[in-house]
Amino acid sequence: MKARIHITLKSGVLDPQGKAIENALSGLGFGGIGNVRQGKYIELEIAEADAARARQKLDDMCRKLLANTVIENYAIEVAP
Amino acid sequence: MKARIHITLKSGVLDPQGKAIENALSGLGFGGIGNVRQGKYIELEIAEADAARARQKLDDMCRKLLANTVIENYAIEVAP
Amino acid sequence: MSEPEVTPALAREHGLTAEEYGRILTIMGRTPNRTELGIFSVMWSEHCSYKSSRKWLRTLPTTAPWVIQGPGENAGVIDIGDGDAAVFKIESHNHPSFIEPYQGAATGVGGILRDVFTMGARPIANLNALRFGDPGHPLTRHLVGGVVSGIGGYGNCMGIPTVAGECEFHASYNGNILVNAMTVGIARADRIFYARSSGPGNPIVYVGSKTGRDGIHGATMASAEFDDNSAEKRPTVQVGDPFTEKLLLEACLELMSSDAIVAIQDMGAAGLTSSSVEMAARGGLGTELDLDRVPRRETGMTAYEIMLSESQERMLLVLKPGREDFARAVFEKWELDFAVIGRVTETGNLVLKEGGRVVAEIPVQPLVDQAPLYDRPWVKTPERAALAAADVPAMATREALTRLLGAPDLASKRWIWEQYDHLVMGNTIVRPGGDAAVVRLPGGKGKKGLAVKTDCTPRYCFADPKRGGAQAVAECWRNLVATGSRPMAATDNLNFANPERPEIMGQLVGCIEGIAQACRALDFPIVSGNVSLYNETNGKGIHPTPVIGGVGLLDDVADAVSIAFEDAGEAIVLIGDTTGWLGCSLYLSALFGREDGAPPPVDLAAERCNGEFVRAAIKARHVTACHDVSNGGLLVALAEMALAGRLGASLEGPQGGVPAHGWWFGEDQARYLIATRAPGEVLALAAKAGVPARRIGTTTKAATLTGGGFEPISLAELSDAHEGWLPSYMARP
Amino acid sequence: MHAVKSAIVVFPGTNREHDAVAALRAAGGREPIMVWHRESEIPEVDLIVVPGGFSYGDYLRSGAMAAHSPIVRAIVERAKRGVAVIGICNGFQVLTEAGLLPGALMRNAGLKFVCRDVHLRVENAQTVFTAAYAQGQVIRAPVAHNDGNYFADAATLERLEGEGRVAFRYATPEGELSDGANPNGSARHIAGVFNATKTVLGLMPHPENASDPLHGGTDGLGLFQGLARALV
Ligand SMILES: Nc1ncnc2c1ncn2[C@@H]1O[C@H](COP(=O)(O)OP(=O)(O)O)[C@@H](O)[C@H]1O
Ligand SMILES: [Mg+2]
Repeated sequence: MKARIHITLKSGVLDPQGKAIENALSGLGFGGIGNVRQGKYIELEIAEADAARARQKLDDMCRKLLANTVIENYAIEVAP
Repeated sequence: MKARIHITLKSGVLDPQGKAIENALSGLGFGGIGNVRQGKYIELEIAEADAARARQKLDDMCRKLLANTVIENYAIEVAP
Repeated sequence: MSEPEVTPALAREHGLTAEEYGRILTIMGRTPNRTELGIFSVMWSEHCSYKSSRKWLRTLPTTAPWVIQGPGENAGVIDIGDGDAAVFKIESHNHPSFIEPYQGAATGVGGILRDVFTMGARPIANLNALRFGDPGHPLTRHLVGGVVSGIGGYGNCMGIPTVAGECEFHASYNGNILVNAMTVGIARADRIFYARSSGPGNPIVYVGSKTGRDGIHGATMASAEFDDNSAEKRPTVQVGDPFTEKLLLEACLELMSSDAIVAIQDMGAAGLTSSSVEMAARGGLGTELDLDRVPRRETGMTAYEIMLSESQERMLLVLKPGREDFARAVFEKWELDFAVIGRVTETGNLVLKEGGRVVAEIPVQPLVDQAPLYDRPWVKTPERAALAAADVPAMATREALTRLLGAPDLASKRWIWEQYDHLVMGNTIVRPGGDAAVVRLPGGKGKKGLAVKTDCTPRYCFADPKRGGAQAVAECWRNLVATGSRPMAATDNLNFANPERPEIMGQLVGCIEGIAQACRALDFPIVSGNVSLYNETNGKGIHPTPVIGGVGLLDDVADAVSIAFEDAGEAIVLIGDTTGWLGCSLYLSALFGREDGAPPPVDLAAERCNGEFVRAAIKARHVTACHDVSNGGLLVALAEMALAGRLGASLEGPQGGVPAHGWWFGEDQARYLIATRAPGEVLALAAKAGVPARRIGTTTKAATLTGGGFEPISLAELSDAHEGWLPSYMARP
Repeated sequence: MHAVKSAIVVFPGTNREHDAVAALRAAGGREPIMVWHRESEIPEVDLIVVPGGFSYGDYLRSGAMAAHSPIVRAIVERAKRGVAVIGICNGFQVLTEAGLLPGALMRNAGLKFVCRDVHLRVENAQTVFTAAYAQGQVIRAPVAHNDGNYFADAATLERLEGEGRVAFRYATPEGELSDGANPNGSARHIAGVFNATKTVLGLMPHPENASDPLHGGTDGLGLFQGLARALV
């Protein structure tokens, strides 16, 4: 089963990369852009037929490795 | 309007990060994980009421700055 | 799977001329299949065969008693005493860096590192010579940012300090930037590894990353001119994996400490093809590869793709028989792929098998020896008349100096080198920012060190290729001397436009002539190098840019000096003759937008004599700071010494009837500025040696440049101009 | 005479282990024992060093993959028993990822790798790591990192301050705190922190690269000499 994981900085944690993108965009003449935040996106395949069990495993993987919960949130999607 | 952009490496392009994550997960005892690919995820707000026009602008931004189309693909979602 | 039929048209698509294709038919005695055609095309590309430049490269001096290995191997090797050897080479990654600056530059660093460690050397220093377009060109900022972070990204992760280089801007590079990377490594002189196959039956082993469809036709791309369609060639850019390369480095060096390896070669441009063919050719042998055993990361790859892939971080080894398991254990420890993919044969043929079937068979010797060699027509660059100082407008000294120090070519490149880990390994003794950098040999045993620097002044090369070629060598040599080192040998990266144009070929011929002459006169042999041609877009070529990378030896790094003034009250002495040569100077180009006039003459006897004097004075500890005088002239060099040491100077005015602008900003060669506490002794020794030397001032506590017949200039103001330009340029969106 | 016994942990991608060896040698310690990451046991030593580099390429997040290797579990065990542990640069990132030290090291505020000399104010000279320095002393050492921007939530920062657990702060040569002197945007200019018992130190700068007169300064050597003295 395919899974998609989004890892984003917690709100309240400064995101210099997002800020830099915002500045660069406005420098390029793109107006009206705000609140840019940059995160990570991970796609993977997991050999697990049961969606709930897959989600459970992915949650474990996020907490143990993929996200640093001091500064990051994560969101998991599974698509059979 | 809110927009979400996913930037991923083109298929066939080496993804050292994805490969390393895959190895690390299996080292942690998570079995059955494959095809891990890491990409970027950008959230932003765009002052544009018309979805088509927003999409057009975002496409321009991706080609000009956010993605390097030599090696990356991008996907845009807008949510009013 | 059906392979496209090989036709003259397909050969043309592969960059082969009709004549070259005819030669292939003769060698093969039949029509080659597509895989065979692909192999010929990459082996006969400009990049691999040097077909336009080979004839002229042969005229370079490449030998000296201390040269262990000259050009022709993965890197050059020189003897630096005590059983130690220095191994170094420079390589270009120009086209890929233009297309994808981060990855292009990063993989350029990865490639040159492999060239050096494949010879058994541990890399100890990286350098980079960069040339970008006009700062006002819309692509320049983006390219600078990407290239610099790519170079840093790779070298920093590898843990090799990037300690020196150069970075200039000129409109001739607008469509063709230059990214030349150099690596210097250290090995034991009796433990050098070569890419020469031997022992029929010996196993051929593949190690490193898996093979993907990366950069297929990269080598031919590097030999092709750009046009507006080059976007279509884009997927040929590869992504670097410095972490895997670090493991590969450690694994190779570990295996090299055993006796298991017969031959080893990195898979660089043209990947498995060039590595397997070149190893076989050097040993006069054949090779049989079973492509089914090549580790790969994509499915459905054809023989053609496997042979032409330029996936990074891979090596090909020939092992002693029976040492496979031992070697495998080393690579498995480092978590790298290891596969026996073939064996050395006596047939003299390259034989490729798939599913037990032969899919390609090419005789190795003709593939290599009958590679085309062109004597391309060339015309000599017309000589320019010398420009009299009176024909050069004067500008107030203070304004001229401030503007020069803030001009893109002279502005501090701190913004660049601070993104490079230039301290890792703990052996960086003279850091970037002065002349050459100095690195101590690793291991904490001895006191020995190497001075390293790259140099070239394309402005001069364009005006007078021969003089410019000689000047590049002289300036590099001088930069090594200025740290107190003895220049030992050099590597060269010849970057030119389309050699099929006779005036470009004339530049190449002229530059090589000048380089050869200077290297001979200075006992500074060329031991390795690289040629990058076709740096041209829509008929607009780059300035000829033969970059010289030099290595000098210090017996004791504690003797090294930097450019920074150390103390107030020291005498400032100018070594060498000053005529006030402003033709082709940076003063003229940066302040007046003019590139006319002949470049300064290069008197190699004076270079040698002045340089030997300076080195002896440093060795005798008479010198507390030393800087060669080059781009921008005397006052620029002096200001750089003052800024680096945060000390001022009080100066004498122009001497010998030279007009002020010529005196302060002229670019006469063979000159150095030194600071000394023993001016009497230094001047007396110089007189005895017949070296022109005169005291031109004294260092001061006050942070200003005073006297000299110009309005006092504060260092703070100069520092703002010098340090400010690049960061503020890069900060603009 | 007993000299300090140390172990230096080497991960794939570690690259400043020899720099640490040289500094420990210069400080008069015993020849350090190099411990490969695959080993699950650490020899009985007085000091464990997690050196700089790019463990596992720093892919995903700096230090994240190394933090989950078996050897780090052994380090955590040892740290709990009071053995001194120092994490330098990537080592600091590993120790925060492993939870031995609070907070996280984010991408530098300038978004670029930064290698340059910085000045550090010694904030607590009462520990085994900083005993050779005076309280408030300013020392010079280089940084070389991409991700050195120290972050912790406000409560954690308050606790660190209150418990004297800020080891070093980026400062001007005169010891003033200013944004210009902060190379990476770290919260409260923090360059290094201790654990609660002050037996574990993590810091971004490289004292080991300021430990030899030929480095242009030896301010960093004090840290290793202090340890050598304090731990025997
Ligand atoms: N791309 C670069 N990478 C590293 N160091 C650089 C780079 N560009 C310039 N430098 C450093 O800046 C200093 C001045 O460079 P340059 O003007 O080329 O010196 P010179 O005039 O002596 O040839 C040197 O120490 C050089 O190594
Ligand atoms: Mg110089």
